Amino acid sequence: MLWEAIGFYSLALFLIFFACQTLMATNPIHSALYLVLTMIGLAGVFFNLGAHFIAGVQMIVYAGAVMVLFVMVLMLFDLKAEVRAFSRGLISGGLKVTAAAFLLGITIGSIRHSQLAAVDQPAEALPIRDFTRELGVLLYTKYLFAFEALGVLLLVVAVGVVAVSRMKGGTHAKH
Amino acid sequence: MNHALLIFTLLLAPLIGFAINGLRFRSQNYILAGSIATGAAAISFLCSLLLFNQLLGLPADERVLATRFFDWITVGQMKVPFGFVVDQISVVMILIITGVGSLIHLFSVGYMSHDERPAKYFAYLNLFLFNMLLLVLGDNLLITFVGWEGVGLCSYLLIGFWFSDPAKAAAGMKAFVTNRIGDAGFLIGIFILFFTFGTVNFFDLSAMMPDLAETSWTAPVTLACLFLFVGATGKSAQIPLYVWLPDAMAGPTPVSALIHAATMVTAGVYLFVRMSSVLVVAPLAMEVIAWTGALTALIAATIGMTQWDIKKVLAYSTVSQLGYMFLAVGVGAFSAAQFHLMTHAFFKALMFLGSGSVIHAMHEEQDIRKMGGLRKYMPITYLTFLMGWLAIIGVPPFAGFFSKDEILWQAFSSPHGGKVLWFIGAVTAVCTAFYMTRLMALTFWGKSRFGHDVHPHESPVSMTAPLMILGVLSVVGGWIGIPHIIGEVLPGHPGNVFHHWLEPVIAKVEAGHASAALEWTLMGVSVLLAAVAAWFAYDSYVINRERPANFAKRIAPLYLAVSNKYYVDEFYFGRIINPLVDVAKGLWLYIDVNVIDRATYVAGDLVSGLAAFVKTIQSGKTQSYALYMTLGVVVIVTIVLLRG
Amino acid sequence: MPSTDQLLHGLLDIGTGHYLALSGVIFSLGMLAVLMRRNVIVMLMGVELMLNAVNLSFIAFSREGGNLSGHIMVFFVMTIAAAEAGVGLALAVAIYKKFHEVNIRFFEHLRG
Amino acid sequence: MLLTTLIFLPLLFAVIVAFLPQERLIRPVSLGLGLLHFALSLTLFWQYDPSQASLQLVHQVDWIPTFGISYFVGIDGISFWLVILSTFLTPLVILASWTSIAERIRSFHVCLFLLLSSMVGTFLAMDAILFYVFFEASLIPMYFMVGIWGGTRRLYAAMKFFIYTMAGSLFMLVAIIALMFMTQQQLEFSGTQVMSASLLDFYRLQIPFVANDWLNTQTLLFFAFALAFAIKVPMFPVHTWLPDAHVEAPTPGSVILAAVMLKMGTYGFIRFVMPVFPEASDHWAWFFMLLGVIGIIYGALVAMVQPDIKKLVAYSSVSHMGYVMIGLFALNIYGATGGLYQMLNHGVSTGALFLLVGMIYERTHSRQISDYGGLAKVAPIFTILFLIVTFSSIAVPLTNGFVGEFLILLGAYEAQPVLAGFAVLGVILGAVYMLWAVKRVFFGEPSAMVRDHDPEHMDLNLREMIVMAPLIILIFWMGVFPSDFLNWSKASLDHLIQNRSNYELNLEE
Amino acid sequence: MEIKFGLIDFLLVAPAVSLFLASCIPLATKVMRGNSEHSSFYSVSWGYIGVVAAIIFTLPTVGSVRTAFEGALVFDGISHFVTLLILGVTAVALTFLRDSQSTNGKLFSENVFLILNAAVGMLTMAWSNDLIVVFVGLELFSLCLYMLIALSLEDKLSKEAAFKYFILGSFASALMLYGISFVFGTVGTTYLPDLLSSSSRLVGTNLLFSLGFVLLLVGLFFKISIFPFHSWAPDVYQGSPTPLTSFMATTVKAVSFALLLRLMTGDTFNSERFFPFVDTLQWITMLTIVVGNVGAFRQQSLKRMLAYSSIAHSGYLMIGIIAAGIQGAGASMLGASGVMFYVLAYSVMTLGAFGVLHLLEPRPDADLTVKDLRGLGKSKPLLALVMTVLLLSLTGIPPTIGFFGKLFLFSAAVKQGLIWLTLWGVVGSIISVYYYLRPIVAMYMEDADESVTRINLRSGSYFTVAVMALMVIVVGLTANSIYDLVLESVAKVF
Repeated sequence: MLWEAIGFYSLALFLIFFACQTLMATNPIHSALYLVLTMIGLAGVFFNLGAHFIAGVQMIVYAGAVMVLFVMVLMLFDLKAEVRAFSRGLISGGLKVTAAAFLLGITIGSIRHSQLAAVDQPAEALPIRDFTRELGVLLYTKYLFAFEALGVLLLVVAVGVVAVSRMKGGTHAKH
Repeated sequence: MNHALLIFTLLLAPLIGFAINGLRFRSQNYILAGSIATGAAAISFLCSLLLFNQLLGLPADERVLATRFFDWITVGQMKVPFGFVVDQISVVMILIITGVGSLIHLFSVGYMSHDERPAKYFAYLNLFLFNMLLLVLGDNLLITFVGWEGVGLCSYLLIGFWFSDPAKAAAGMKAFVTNRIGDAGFLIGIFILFFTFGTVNFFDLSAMMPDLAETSWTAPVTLACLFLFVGATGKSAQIPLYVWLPDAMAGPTPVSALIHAATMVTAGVYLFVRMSSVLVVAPLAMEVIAWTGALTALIAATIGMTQWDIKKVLAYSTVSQLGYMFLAVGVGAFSAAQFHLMTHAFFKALMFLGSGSVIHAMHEEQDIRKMGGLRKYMPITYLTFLMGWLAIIGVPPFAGFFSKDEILWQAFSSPHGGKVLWFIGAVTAVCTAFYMTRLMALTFWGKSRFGHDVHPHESPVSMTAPLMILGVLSVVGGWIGIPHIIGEVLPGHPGNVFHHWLEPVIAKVEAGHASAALEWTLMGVSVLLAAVAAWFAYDSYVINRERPANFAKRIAPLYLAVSNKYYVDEFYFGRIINPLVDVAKGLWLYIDVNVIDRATYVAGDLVSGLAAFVKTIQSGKTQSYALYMTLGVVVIVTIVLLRG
Repeated sequence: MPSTDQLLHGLLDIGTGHYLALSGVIFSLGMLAVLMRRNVIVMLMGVELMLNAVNLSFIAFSREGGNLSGHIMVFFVMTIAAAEAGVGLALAVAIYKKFHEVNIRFFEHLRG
Repeated sequence: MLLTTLIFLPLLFAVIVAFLPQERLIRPVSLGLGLLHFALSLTLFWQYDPSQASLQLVHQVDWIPTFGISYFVGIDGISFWLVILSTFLTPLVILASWTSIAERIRSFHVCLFLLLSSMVGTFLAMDAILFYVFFEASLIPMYFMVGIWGGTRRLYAAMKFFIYTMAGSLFMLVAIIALMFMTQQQLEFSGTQVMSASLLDFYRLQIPFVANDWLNTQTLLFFAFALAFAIKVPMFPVHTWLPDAHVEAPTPGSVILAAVMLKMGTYGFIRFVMPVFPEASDHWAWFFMLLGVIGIIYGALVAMVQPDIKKLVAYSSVSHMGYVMIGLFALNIYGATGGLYQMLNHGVSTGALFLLVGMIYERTHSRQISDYGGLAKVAPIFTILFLIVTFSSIAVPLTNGFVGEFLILLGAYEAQPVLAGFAVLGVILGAVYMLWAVKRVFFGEPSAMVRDHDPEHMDLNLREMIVMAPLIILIFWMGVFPSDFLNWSKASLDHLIQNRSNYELNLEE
Repeated sequence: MEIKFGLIDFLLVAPAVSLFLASCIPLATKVMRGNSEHSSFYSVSWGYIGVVAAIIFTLPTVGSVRTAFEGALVFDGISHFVTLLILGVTAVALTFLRDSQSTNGKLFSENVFLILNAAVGMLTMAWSNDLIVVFVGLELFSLCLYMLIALSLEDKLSKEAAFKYFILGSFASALMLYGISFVFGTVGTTYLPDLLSSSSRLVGTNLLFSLGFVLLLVGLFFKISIFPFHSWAPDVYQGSPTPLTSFMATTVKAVSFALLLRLMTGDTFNSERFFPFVDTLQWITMLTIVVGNVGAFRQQSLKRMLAYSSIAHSGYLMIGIIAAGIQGAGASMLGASGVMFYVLAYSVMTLGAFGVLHLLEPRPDADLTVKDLRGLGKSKPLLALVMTVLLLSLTGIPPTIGFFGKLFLFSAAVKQGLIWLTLWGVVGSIISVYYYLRPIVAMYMEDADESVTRINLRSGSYFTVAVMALMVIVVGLTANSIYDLVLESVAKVF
């Protein structure tokens, strides 16, 4: 129990620290790098929770692909540390922080006071199950259509992103 | 001849005359127009005579010729037919109306010969006859009201006949509006009677009257009579609504003679004679009527003493004489009122026509200060006018003497009357004698004061003939109503024919118990006073011509007040009409524009202001939008979780 | 008033609630990034952070309930998040081309 | 079917006019079509049986059966004359607009026919939703009429008119829906029907009412309806759209607006409010009579000081419609009969007044009373007609106005003597403002503006006299032989007044 | 492992498949032609073919209730109704897209591709019976829309709009997803019927579920632009190319409301613990109506005005949603059918109105104001008439479809005792009279500048908007038949 606690808290601290850094870093490149670290940490948490497949995907998709994308775009823009990285205004800033904190408080409060979904089998039994296989079955049966839709989505995004990036400009652009 | 057909013809003749002349209103052929109109009036007069003849042939208790043409308004209990009735009262009226009317029509032919629109004039005149006949023949209050308003309308049209003059147009309007005020009261009177008795038929109403007189001011009959009297004050120019009549002299003079002397203005008197059995149930109302009549008589007479316009004098005189009639009505002397109505119709029409003749001769000059000595130039007019003068100041045996004296006597002796009423009446008689003599003196007697470019001449026969007829009537008209005590001493003992004629249809008021000696005395006093006043006036205006002016100077404030008609018009305009106009403007500008519309705009501004606010928070800042969303979530979640 | 022992026990006995709390914290931080950062790319990162937090929550619930739907969901969310990132970056590139600016405060022409 | 034809034929006319090849044909063809429609409406005199109080010539077709909404038209004594009035005025208006509407003639006539259709529909509809549809639909053509062919402030006036009227009627819509569900709760239906929007079923409802409580069902519904109709009438204090709309509207618009559209409001009161909410009507009758009396006096006073002759006539409408309201809310046979009659009177005489004002405006292009004077000299026929209409307007006996006002005041006196006393003041003030205007416009010496115009063309021409002739004839006909008109409504009105607390309208056998 | 689905399931999803396939063809052609655009007619024709095929595949299934893929998809009345609506709107939007200056350029086949796939996403969401599928569908069409907006030939505003929409949309998605996770965590399933059947039990006891449910709704509220999640709508609608605005203003709302209705089929709102939320919903509905109408009140830009007004219409629709959500059986059916009918009415009117605007736009970056409509009644009488009819319908004047839509909605609300809310709807309608009439005023009652007259109207769109105007009246007058269909389809769900 203690070890689990230590593992959790260290991961949690790691995560929160880098999430904060992502938020606070004035240089977007730094933000991106902190985000990578956060995501890696998250993969660790997933692993900790027994979702090994997901943890793997997290590492590949997020920490790998997405972050490369971010960094590349940022390089494209050639940005330096920003002077005004944050929105200004004491009232709105305070409001934003308060709102987020309030929401967090409410969420945690509700978690503490709520019954979670009825447990079919003991939590300990879980890791034995072959998540990855079951996931695959579900994907190709019940969620087949959604899965295909996801494929369409990716195609669409691919086409769309290319089109958007290729845009030269409006009617005033030369043909 | 069938009486229904006669009544029909009687009514229709002037209407057709109106239609013919109305359609050819542009015509300037005054002879043709006049002939048509006069012919129509004459046909009506003929019918009236035939109807009178038929009535004579009936027994005294059954002298009613009734007919119904068609149902007019039939709603719920309110069943109003176009029903007409000729009885003792209305036959007198139609004879006066059509008789005097015919004469005045005839007179008008000459009088209007130079006018641009004679056809229109005669059309209006015929229309007036029609309406007046409706008024007096109607067998119910509503038909009477139709005529009542109708005559007011014609009066409006005729007063404003020469509309190019704004003052004349204004006079017409004043007449109509003032009458309307009365009419409004009349309407309420009708309502009260209808909802109390369920009918507006005169005869049904009479039959349904309770035996006991009402003693409360708010009892229905009393209230109804008071409201009807409001109507009468308008139409018959009593206090406080008499103000229109003097102004009404703006119309052509024959109109003044017909409408504003002989017929229309007496409608109020007719109404109460007709409704005598209703009125006697309401002694309080009678008291009000008597006092109003008496005061009107006196006040109008005093004003009459100071007027310089020949027609204005006659107008105030008319008001004053109408006051007499109401005095009579108020003391229950209904037949006396009706009698005076008739004689007054003769002599006042005569005097008006005479004045018309004078004005015609003087080229539209009406100021008596610029006349004088016309006796030489206009002998027939003078002579006939003289008859009228004698009649109105009550010289026996002229018509006015009998009728006026009966009223005075009744005012004295009737249980509803009293010494004060008699005294007021007597003072009025003195005043009347004074101003009438003054009028005679300034117009016909003395030296002429008009310019050299004016060449007065006697009027044509078509104008003098009516004068002569009316002159005769002013003399003999009173002989059918010779008071009992005089009749006793006369050879053949002529009774009070008029009174007997009306007796079956009017309410009986307990006669006063006073000795014949007293009656003789009072009669003598009033005649004597009148004679003195007349002599005094003659003396002042023909012989000692400075005296009036000096006297006026000595009582300057009073004189000023009287000659300015006690500032009643000024009061009405300054205290009622102008403030009302101001209030109306205020309502428009403040309530409509500043309150109601403003409220609408405020609603609009509110939305507009909100719109500005919505536009402000729609700042275009993505993060603000996200914040709104977050706040929304926070608020909703808080409510759901904390209150749930 | 829970005793110190209970409190300690609550802290040390790591259950789904702890993971959920962690996800909540990360979600809030992501939200703050969207709300407060002016650089559109960083805002985008905030969104990613939020989605990651959601994933954590799903996995935690999934473990608690022994239910695979959560994993399916996470799988979908990840894919979509990646796609979203792609789209977002493409849009960022597009606006950068037009405005030469990635500060969100420069895109306030549509308003009112 | 006759009624359905009457409602929808004008739509066909509108289409015909819209596709007429030549613009110069539009006016004659429209006139012909208008007359044809009027002639068709006259066949009602043969088809309608005035001795029955029932709903006649009924045509009912299911429309939205789920809500019990049907296409349901029928005629009874209450709507009979209003339908005739609408069909009668339309050809007159077409003739009157012959020269005054110079541009967009085609659209104008299309608007006119659309308006005719919706007006006739409003008066014939016996289904609440159908009624609402026509009631609202009539706004659109009128809105265009004011907005396109109106005067200088036409946009403002049109918008005000539209928003005011719409604002009221939407609350009515909610009330109608509530009543529909009430039928579902209270009434039994045959077949699959569960509720009804039919007026006949509304009449059968027993709506809960508490006398001394504001917030009870019947009172609230009553006021929702009353507000819609009060705005339309218009009653004080929601009348201010009227002067603006009237003044800015072109003559034909003013005529239709005053003569027919205001009647939709009063018709609504007599058709909906009084029989559907009997207790609330009883309880609040004094209030509406009070507003009516205020309207009478207020309208008259404000009319008196108007510098603009059209505005004067508009305010006089406020005053006259006040009479109608007190008549209706007297809730007795005299008031109701008078009210109904006064609706027709107002249609005829105010319509005529607007026509006359329009005719002179066409010549002088001025509506300021102060510009006029001495018109009687140059335009005698015009003057005579104006005077006749004026007398009708101020209710001189033997014109139509008197019969209506007399009965209304009679009824009002029975219900509320004191208020009736004040209402009678309106009789006086009516004479004041009309005659004062007449005096300023027609009498006196011709003003500079009048002199500036060619006297040859100042007076009415033949076409205009033909327009006025039927109205003048009606003024006297209705004044002298009111029974000719009232007999057609008598049975229905008697039935309504006598059985108001549990009013039922039967279909003709 | 048992395979629980068969060919029938694929037939059921065939509409989406056919749309997708059709969408690929123009793009593929373009690629094969060496990245040069075929004629726009060619591209759009494939779009039509896809839509028609989809409709053909849909029609046979109409009238029955089926599920597919082990219940992940459901084909019931609501789905069919929304499917057909989306397909119809897509066809119209394609027409507009082709005729618009701001979309018909070198990237037209991409436009067609994206819009058809957006429709695929919407269909997915409309059919979904599982929150996972809901999310996939929602993201699919959202991403398509973000990119479509950005693809506009208009230079700046469209990019800004796309980015704003994207950021806020992702933010909302994240919130919604977070909610879904809580719902999932407390119910243990994402399958809607199971979820709804236990929801009324859970809202009473489980805070986390309430929180999740609320967040889930918030995600949808964002899509239908309910206050305070509405702020994106005016900006995005204004910045988007008009054909696209018309597309997303209608279809997104249609599917989102369909899903909302699905969420209302349970008796969640009947739980006493949820009453505060129902109250709150009423308040935000009221505020939505007010903000929408008031916001439109002083707008000069017609698109922006219509955008605000669409917020207001969402408010009216929310009245129906609330009516559908509370109490049982017959009454909530009225609400649901009212919502469905109004969605149809709103789609027709809004499509038409935006369609007219796009016809009048002389340039991609033209932002038409009320003043630009001046004199249209004279220069383009038919178009002005069309616009007038559409605006009057939006106002809710009988006998147009807009009126009957409101009638049905208000009826449902009154039936449920939501009088207060109904009155707010009435107040909103009154305010709306003003701004809907202003363009009419400009068209008929004010004189033209010269600007509008030079536009050549593209016949396809012209014809389409005319059909819309005709529908507004014809469907209005025959409202009962449509309404009965809607009622029938809803009856099987509620």
